[in-house]
Amino acid sequence: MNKWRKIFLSDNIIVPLVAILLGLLVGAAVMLIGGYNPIDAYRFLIKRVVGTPYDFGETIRQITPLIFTGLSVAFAFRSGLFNIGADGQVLIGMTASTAVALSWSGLPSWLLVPLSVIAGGLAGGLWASIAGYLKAKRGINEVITTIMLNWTALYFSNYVIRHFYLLKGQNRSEDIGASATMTFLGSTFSNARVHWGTVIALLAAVFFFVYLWKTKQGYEMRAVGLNSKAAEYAGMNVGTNVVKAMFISGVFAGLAGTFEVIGVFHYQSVFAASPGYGFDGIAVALLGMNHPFGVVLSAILYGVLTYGSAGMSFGAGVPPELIKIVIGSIIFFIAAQGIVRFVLKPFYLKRKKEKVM
Amino acid sequence: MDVLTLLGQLLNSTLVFSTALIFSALGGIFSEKSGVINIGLEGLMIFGAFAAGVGTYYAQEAGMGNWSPWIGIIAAIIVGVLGSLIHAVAAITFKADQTISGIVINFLAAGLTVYIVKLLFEGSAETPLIHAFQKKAIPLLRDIPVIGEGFFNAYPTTYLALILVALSYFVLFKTPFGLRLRSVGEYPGAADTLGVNVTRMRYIGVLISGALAGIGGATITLTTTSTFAHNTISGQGYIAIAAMIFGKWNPVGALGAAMFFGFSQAIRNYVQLFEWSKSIPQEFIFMIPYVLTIIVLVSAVGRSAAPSALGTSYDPGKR
Amino acid sequence: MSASTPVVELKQITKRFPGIVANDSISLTLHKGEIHALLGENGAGKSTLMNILFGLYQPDEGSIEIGGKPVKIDNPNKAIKLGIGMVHQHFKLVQPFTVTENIILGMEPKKGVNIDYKSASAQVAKLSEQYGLRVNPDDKIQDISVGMQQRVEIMKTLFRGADILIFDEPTAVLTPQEIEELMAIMRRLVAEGKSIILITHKLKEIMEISDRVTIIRRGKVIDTVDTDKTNPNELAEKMVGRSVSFEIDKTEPNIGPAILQLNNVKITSKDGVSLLNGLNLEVKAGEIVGIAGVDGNGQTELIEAITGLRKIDSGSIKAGGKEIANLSARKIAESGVGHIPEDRHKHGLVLDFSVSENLVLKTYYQAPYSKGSFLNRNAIDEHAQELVGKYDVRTPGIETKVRSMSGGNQQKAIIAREIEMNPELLIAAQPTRGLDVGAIESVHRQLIEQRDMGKAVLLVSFELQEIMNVSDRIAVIFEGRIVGEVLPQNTNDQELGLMMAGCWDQGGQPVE
Amino acid sequence: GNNKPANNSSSSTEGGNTEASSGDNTASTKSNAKIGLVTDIGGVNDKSFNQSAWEALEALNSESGIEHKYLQSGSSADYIPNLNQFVQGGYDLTWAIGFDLGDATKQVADANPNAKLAIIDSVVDAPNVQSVTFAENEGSFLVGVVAGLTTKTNKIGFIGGAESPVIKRFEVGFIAGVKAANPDATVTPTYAGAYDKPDTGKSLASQLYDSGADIIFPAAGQTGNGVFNEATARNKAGGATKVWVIGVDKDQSLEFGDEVTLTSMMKRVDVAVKTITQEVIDGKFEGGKITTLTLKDDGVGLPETSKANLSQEVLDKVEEYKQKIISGEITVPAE
Ligand SMILES: Nc1ncnc2c1ncn2[C@@H]1O[C@H](COP(=O)(O)OP(=O)(O)OP(=O)(O)O)[C@@H](O)[C@H]1O
Ligand SMILES: Nc1ncnc2c1ncn2[C@@H]1O[C@H](COP(=O)(O)OP(=O)(O)OP(=O)(O)O)[C@@H](O)[C@H]1O
Ligand SMILES: [Mg+2]
Ligand SMILES: [Mg+2]
Repeated sequence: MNKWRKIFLSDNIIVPLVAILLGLLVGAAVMLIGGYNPIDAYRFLIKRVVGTPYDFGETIRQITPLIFTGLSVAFAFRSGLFNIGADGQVLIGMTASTAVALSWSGLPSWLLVPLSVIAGGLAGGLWASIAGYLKAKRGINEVITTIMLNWTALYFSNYVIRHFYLLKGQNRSEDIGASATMTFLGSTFSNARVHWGTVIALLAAVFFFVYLWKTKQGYEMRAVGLNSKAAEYAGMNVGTNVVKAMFISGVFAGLAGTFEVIGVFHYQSVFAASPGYGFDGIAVALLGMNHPFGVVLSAILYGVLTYGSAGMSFGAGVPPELIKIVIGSIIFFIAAQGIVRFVLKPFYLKRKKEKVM
Repeated sequence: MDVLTLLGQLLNSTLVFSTALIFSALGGIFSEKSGVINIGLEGLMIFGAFAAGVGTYYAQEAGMGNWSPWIGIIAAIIVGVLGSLIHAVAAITFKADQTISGIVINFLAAGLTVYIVKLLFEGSAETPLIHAFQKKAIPLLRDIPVIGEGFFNAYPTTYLALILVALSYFVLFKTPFGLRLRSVGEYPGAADTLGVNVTRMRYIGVLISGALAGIGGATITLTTTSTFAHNTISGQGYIAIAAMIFGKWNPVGALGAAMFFGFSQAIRNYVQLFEWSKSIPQEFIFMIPYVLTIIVLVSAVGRSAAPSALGTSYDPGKR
Repeated sequence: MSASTPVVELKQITKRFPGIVANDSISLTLHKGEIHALLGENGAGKSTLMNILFGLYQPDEGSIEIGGKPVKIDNPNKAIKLGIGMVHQHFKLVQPFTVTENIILGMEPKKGVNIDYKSASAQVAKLSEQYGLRVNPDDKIQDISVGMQQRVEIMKTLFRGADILIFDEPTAVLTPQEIEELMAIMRRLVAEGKSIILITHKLKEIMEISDRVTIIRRGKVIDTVDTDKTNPNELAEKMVGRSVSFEIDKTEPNIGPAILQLNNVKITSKDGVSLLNGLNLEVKAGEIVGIAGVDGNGQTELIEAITGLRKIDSGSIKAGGKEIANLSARKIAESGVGHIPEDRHKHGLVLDFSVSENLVLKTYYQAPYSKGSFLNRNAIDEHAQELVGKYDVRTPGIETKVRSMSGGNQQKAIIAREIEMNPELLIAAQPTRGLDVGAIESVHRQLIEQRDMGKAVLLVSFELQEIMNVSDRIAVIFEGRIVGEVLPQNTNDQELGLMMAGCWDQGGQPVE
Repeated sequence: GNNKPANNSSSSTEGGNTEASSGDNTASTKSNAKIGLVTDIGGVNDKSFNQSAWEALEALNSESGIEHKYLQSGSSADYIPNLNQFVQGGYDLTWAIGFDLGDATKQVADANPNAKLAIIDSVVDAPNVQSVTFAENEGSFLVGVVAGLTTKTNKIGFIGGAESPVIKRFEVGFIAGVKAANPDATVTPTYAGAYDKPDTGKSLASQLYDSGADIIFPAAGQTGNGVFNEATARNKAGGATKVWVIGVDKDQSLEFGDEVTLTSMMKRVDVAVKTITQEVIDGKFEGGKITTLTLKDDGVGLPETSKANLSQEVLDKVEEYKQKIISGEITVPAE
């Protein structure tokens, strides 16, 4: 995909920005039709995000799992796999972290926190590897298996929580002790639930970049993703790479779950329906053009819009569903850049001769 | 209860769940056979469920009585087609990544439908209840053992689904249209050089998928919920995608896969009727359909045969 | 030849791609009943020009006249209506469809709303008979040989009643027999009053069949000449811009110990068909062994078995004395086996990788291209820079994606990569397919250089001339076995042809 | 949807009554109190639980002019910021609607000791929070009695959303009611595993009816819609036995008709919200108080419309049990 490179080529940095603008305009139009005031709505959206240190911190909290799941989906894409299963991998990651944090709550923090993080990542990775293994060994399309594994993960997590860690009379696990939590800078953000996971998410993006483009294993993975036959010819083990790619993808997703538990909630709920982190991840990955740094940017955009949407409905009475229309439109315009270029043509872009590919 | 009656009832129950999947999976097939990935089935189903809810309601208000659900179906087709048009424009005309533009549909559908419902019904997030379809038994066929109870005492939509499976198979594999549609999904370059209009065929494929997934969504409103709300469709679109792949992009295969999902769903419910099931943790019972699917995939179904050009936009200048 | 009526006139056609002018004000006239050859190096712009005539590309400048009338051909459908048919360089066939389905696509005979398969098959069978094409209408494309696929391509145009036919390198993938048959078909077509533009790199074919030749170099027309007033040397010189030698300077081989030894190798397919049937073969250091054979007699399986891409059922394969049968592709490569694959797009390259990334496709994990777990970009780029110069790979830069390079240059990159690994055994499968004479010359020179350095070379080619010119020894493969071996100086085309058809005992003398 | 709501509140079964009919005659003293309300993912127009609560505030707004606003939660992570939005915005009372908001409410209450909060369906132990829960088991007992007396087949079905403390109260109370009225009847409890899967509800209902049950009590939110649909279809088709559904949270006969709705187990969320909000307006808010609305308070119970399908005999029996429960003669199990 040379889309990413294109973005950094001067006139292309402008296209995503205009896409965002157009998306907001579509949202405004829909608001006007519904009889709402779009200017107020967007004003309150921004206010909700940057109005107070607390809200700013909460926005960061909102963005963090999006980075992880976005990276997860993007990493799989880069290796030629469509991981619809980040959702389940998040849940499994949560569950493993919760289990570790509650089972060994006596351990000191410096040991318990890393253990719980590792458990979450590993569990997410292994769960994803099931789909990878079935693809590699039996040629079973990962789209189906990951969908099925999502539901399986939902019920499996509920089973673990309800049968081993349930807080009596509640619909959630017991509380995770302070020794297993990862909050930081809480006071700076007026007790917003900011946690170390954000830093680790950014590191994960850097890892993604370095791994895929700077290491030999990443080179293999990209080769397998782009042309598995040639990879095989060159002596790479396609099956192993598929499993490995799913594993790493699952680790990212698992970590999203981990930090929701030990960073944000400090307990795990019994879910009646999937929390949907993974599906957000698909949108974030695609919006970020499957590039790690693109994912970070798109997670920020996505997080800001979703967190800010409450401000919109609070301040301007706009139904919160509207934000989905805005996000959908932005993705639409970013994907269909042709439209944006068309809109821009009279203003900026010199007509390009024949676009290749 | 004897085994045959039971089987008939299980089958009947199976169809409740599978009918919507059949429509939507068929829709997916038309789109993907033409080479356009349709991850937006979920959104298209939402559009359909919404249109059926609203359309049927207004038809009833207008005094159309028993015809109202059919108006709902037509509304679902129209709205489904309009929704898929967005996908088509982005993915085909503007050569956007097909997965992305499918996701766009999911977002827009989830947002727009609830937003419009709120505007139409004074803030209510749910459409008013409607008189939905009723089951109709087919006189003679109904008396066939097992099959009769299983298939021929069903909703009109179920019959429609079965007819559409046959029709889709026929259209895809016996008509010039089908040949062209498939050629465009396999090798658009070849089709183009023979004068087949790749863009047009793909548009048609995607729009048909909008119509069919729309009916799929409508089925849920018109036979199971009688109302449309934000969670009327929650994941069925993805299961339909799974059914389409499981069925190897073949209408009959998709029918089988959809029935299989429905059946494992029915099994999972059926198990709960027995006292002994109480000793099994509930969550494991809930897992049955999904785990069963994976097991069947592992043991029975081999590699899937996606259309070769699936996911690629067509550019005659591309080498 | 009726030199009078021009059926096609291309006037001052210019077509630009980013960074390159593929066609630079090209004019060309095709007369009725003429076979007009188009000759030029890889990347000269031949396919581009023909794609413009067929409506796949739009010219940036220039105009087209058909039968004297100016036309605008903005899609293939228009071209078809104007009676133009094109057989593309890369086949445009839908693999899972049948021959009939591929041919009728777009103008299907109908019965009611159905496709009338019966009458369609009958029509296809009739066409097939009329032109002696011998295809089975009900076979699926994925199951038939390349030569057969070529004929299906031709039938597609005939079925549409085209009388202006464009053949873009139709012979590149054909066996000698198939080429002869194709020539015969072309003669029959012009005899019926059709006109043909033929693109080929094979001067022999041009001399044999064409009426006129237009030579293109770097997007410009160099000259148009009557075939009977020219000769291969002149053509080659005009095309490349320098003189080309067709004779290959080859010293006597200096043969060493056996490097590759196959003993009674057997492979049976899943459906029980015997692919390799007790194959024995030996290649020694310092010699080039050519494998001659009709497509589909086990060449592909032989190569896959040696290189570890396919498991064998029984027998032994030794490289440098070490058993390598059923080892992984990587192990085998590391034990000194280089492989120029048959299909460069499918196997040889990751088209969306850059030139430099492709040049380390097999060595990226070794020093100096990797240090620890990390790639060493500098070393990779340096290596690429060096190879691009040394092997004359023409590319705008080492960061360019291979996809955008011409086939010839893609092939050069693969050869560069494989030779640079310094293998003891080099396997070259169809190494010159689709290359221009200049490029072919350089590939041949490199193979011989390897042999002179004491390496063993196994050459698989459908190009008999290539086998005869380059090999030191020829092994004929038939139905999964080596049925005979001959020395090139002791044989000729006819004899080889007979052996390839399975009649070796009547033909050549087995060497051993 | 691809943006699935988190943590579908276990208690978001269809809640409360749509018409704000607390029936009392509020002295319409003007008030400029600011009242906030945070919903779970259902939103205030969910035709159930959240809606009942919101409508109570709307009613108060028209009566005494209070200022009122709501925030809909997109996921469970939104609970705390949404509560904070009101609390830090100086609202006089902030409502948290739903079992799952318990933890969030506790945290926000502790961090803002001067703020006043109230929660439905969960108990929060904090001096500035009023908690309201319902004795779902008692109400369910009564509809169990109805079912036990009405069944012709002596087989009755129960469909829960997912196992949780609240749903367990429904199940246990219901079974106890059936057994009390009709020891021969058996109840088959089943679970759908979700509150938003009408197709599962329908298929479960179909199997329960096939297995001989003639009454089903679904406590499963939207999943229950499928149950009503299946029952309607069966009755229209004219099967051998007439089948019934017992509505939940509000009077569902208003929605699905008397044809299939035997009776409903009502939960008066609106009453609770109105009462406590009024207390704040009147300056009588009692932080830390836990209210459990029971049969005695008419917080749970049968709707008036039940008369349509229930004979006087049955209604008398129901009344009899109701009195026994109120008097403490019968203790209905809760788990
Ligand atoms: N129906 C679909 N919807 C969305 N994405 C799909 C669909 N089918 C396939 N894909 C994506 O396209 C890719 C190719 O799928 P496919 O089943 O052809 O696998 P493959 O890697 O080509 O293996 P095989 O050797 O079995 O052909 C998959 O990785 C998957 O992510
Ligand atoms: N779609 C395209 N985009 C960009 N460049 C292209 C495209 N098609 C062709 N080119 C470039 O135009 C030039 C002419 O290519 P063309 O395929 O016409 O050559 P050719 O003469 O047919 O070569 P060959 O003998 O290898 O088939 C080459 O440099 C090629 O890289
Ligand atoms: Mg494939
Ligand atoms: Mg060419």
